[in-house]
Amino acid sequence: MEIHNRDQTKRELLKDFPGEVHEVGSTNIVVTAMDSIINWSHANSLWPLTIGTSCYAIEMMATGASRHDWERFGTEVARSAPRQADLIVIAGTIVNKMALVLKRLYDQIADSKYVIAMGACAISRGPFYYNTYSVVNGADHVNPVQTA
Amino acid sequence: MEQEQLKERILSVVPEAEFEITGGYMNATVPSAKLHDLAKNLRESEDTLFDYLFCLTGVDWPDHMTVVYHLKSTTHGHNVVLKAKIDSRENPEIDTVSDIWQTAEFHEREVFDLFGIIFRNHPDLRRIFLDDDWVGYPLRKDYVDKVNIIEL
Amino acid sequence: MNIYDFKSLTDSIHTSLSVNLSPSAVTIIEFIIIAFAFMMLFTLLGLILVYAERKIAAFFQLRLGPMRVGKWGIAQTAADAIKLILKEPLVTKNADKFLFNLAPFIIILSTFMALGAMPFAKGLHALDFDIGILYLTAVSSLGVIGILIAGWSSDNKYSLIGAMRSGAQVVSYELSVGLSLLTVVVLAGSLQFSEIIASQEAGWWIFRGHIPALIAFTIFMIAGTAETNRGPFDLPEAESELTAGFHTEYSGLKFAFFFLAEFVNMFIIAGIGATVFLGGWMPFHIGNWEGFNRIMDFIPSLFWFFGKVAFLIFLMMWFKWTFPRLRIDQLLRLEWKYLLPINLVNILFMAFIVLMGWHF
Amino acid sequence: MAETATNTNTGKPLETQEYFINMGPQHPSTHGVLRLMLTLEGETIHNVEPHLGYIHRSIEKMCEKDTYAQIIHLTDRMDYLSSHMNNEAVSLAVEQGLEVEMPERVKVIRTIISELTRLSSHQLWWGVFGMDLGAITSFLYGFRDREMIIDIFEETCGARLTMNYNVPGGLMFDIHPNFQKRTKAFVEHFRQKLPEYDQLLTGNVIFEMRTKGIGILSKEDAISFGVTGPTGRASGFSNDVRKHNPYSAYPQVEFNEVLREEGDSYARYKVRIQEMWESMSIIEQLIENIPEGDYKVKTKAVIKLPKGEYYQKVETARGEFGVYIISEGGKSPYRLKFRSPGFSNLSALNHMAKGVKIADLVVIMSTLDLVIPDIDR
Repeated sequence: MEIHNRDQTKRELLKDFPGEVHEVGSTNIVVTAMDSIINWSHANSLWPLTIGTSCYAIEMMATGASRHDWERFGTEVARSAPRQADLIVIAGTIVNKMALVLKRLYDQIADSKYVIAMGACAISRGPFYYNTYSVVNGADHVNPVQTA
Repeated sequence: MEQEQLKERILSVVPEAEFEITGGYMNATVPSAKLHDLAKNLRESEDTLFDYLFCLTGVDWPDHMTVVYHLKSTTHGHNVVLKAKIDSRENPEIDTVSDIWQTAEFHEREVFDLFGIIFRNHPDLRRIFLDDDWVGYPLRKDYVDKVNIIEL
Repeated sequence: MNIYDFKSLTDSIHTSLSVNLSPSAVTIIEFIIIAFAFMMLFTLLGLILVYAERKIAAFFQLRLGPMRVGKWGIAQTAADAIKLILKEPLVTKNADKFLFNLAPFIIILSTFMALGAMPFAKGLHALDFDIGILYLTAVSSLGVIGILIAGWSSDNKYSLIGAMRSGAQVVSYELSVGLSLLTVVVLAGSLQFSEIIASQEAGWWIFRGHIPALIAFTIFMIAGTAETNRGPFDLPEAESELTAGFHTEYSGLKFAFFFLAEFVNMFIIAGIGATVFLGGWMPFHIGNWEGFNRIMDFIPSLFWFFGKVAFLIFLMMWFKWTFPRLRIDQLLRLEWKYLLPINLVNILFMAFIVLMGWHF
Repeated sequence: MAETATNTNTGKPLETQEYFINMGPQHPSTHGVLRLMLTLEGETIHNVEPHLGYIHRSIEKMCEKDTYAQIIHLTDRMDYLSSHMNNEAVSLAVEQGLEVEMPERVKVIRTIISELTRLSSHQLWWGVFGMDLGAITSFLYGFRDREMIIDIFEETCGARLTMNYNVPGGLMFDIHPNFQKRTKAFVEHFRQKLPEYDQLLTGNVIFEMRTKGIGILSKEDAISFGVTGPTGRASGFSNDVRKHNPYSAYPQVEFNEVLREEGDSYARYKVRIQEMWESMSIIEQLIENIPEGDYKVKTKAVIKLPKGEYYQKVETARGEFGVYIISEGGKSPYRLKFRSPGFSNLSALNHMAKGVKIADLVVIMSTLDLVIPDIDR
């Protein structure tokens, strides 16, 4: 088995990469420490926006309720104002008329923001895949989706 | 009121009405021009008193359109289905019944939105579900959506 | 009575500073120390109270509350705070930018000013005004100006409605807070906090003041909860009606200020209530039971104060998680038609009791 | 409305201005994506104009292309809180067309599951109602006991919300062996919990101030607007389909149609609480002896309905749900119309909300118990 050195591996990996790669100096311990703190705070304090379009909204509410209780993970303070939320859970089908609203809500959320598409309808129309004239073909056609 | 009596009652207002019993309800098909008068008559007469309109919808047939009214009387407990036959598919028009039953206002907006049937004298006839700039009436049988709807 | 007196600590700081420095420099340095201490306190209060609220809410709602961020979720509020600091501060296009940015600071400022007159423990007191109560009630209601400015400058109708509600609410309930405190001032005969506390050495006013003191305490708790804009009086930010009320357009750190100020305001109201009705840092004394009183004295005054405050805060959280919200006209009717007249009669009643010497 | 203030200098009345507020589609109290255009003066509402269609998924158009078995899974997604009853409506309509009689076992199981669905829906409503009023705790209490019903459903048919359990010709599967035991245990448990629910809100001064006399709907208006379900019954409009057009096993059980005369939000609240008691009594009457027998009758793989028109109504948790099928004899309907209770109930909103405050609008909307996909379809 041929042993590649680090540069060789990198070159191979970047063979098909269309952009340019600039080498940076050694990574800074302070920056990475800060980064991990920031990531930790983002991960543990996701405030969802209260929006649910259809059936999945009930399941989302159930996630917040006593038995499942997502507050345990810090996802408690469901904000109704998009400015203060971090997370949109797209719970339900998105139709053409709602797509504009959803896009606007996404834009109104202050950075850093995350999107979860929950359920088959939001991801790829689900049961409304054909013969419907008004359903959007998955929420990622409206705004970026981190997790589906 | 029994169905036979009801039939005579409707015939006395609209002589050209046609009757049919299907699905447990008596259907009376009347020309669209006579519908409003008949509905008003049935709603206000003491012996019929159809005060509860529980379903209003449109149907798109190949050569005509119908608006279907499911009526019930909460005092007498009898039912009737009125069908208004609109001959023109290109330019369907009928009088509104929202002055008789308030619920008709929303239902007629829905029928207008999805079938394009225009209800004369309706207080606020706009699209209800679809965007205002939507082209076409999707529940019509000849509605074409090449992208989403599979034609076999 | 001399154990755990913070006065020796503060005095020693003062004297050691005065050795080398001019009096004005000493004052400035002391200001800085106090400001620093308050900032620490402020942050600490925010962290602890937010955590406490979540846990207490979870307790009422048969849940666990934050569990996964640190042991028992204690690091939860820290994570929230870091996230809020790092969040993008948005200002909407048509907002009045100067006022929009000013509003959170006014609110924070008013809470800081209120903290300044709070007697935390024996001898631990930034300022001991001779008109302490007057100052505190005046300053603690300054925050409403911030809320009004926030609502006005956001260019959002929900914010404006929330701000207007808040204005009406705080201005009305301010009367009840003031009058219910005056009831005790009649008893204590002083507006100065240290004297009010000292006057409760033989027992807290809520026990010694007969029925009028109880009535005044009840009214104070109701009006105080209303003044902090907390449920069931959280109309300015009524979530199910106005999405987020006056702070709908605020994000990031500025929103965190509003969020924090709400909790610190709660602390201030609970602090006033504890000081005036429950004896502040004064331990639980019963008349002339010398032995009992001495045992009580062994518990540090700091614990007494914060214990009482914690109890009152718990009461306020209990209100919030139990009651439905009032409507704005019902809220104002409650104040102007019930609380205020009862309060006025109550003061007369109390004055009469004091005149006749009927209180314990 | 308050008297108009006058300008002290000129003596003329001060001018007030109406303004618009957009409530929704993203708003915590619209329970989904309803959008309301409010015309306000101060906090007083002059006009409410609902804008619909933010979740209009064209289910009726899809039904014209689907087979009857496929339609079932779309009905789940309309009124997802009473999905079982929606399935039942379509199943009954198709069975009516095929002229097949269901075995007693199917009827009884359908009825029990319908009532469980009604209980879970009313529980959720109770919780959300409290939340809309500002008492967030009730939300979590409602969900706590609802989970027990959901568990029963999950065990029976594998789904928590969109059950798809009633199919034309019977049931998808037979009930789980635990079904009887767990349902009995639940009813016993809930008989103790319901008074607790009731105590949390009823009798609370603030709650009664917020609901009594708010959003009054007279009986005449309720009938004219076609407001059905608990909302209509709170106005004295006797419209319970289970009583007037009994289906499944309802003819063999004894229960009362809960009627009240006041027509305000408090009456609507009370009707729903009372209906939970009735539902529990229905379940208790049936659960002891579920008849033995088949859980479905044999139907063709692809059902073709004879030419004709079929109308079937059932009582969902929100009111009268109707299915109107026009068949041309094919495997899919020529036209299928769902008469959804929410749509008619919503039409009365403007009538009820005129002249009240914003806070009351939230209460009125909550007591109408709207499920938006049910309205938009």
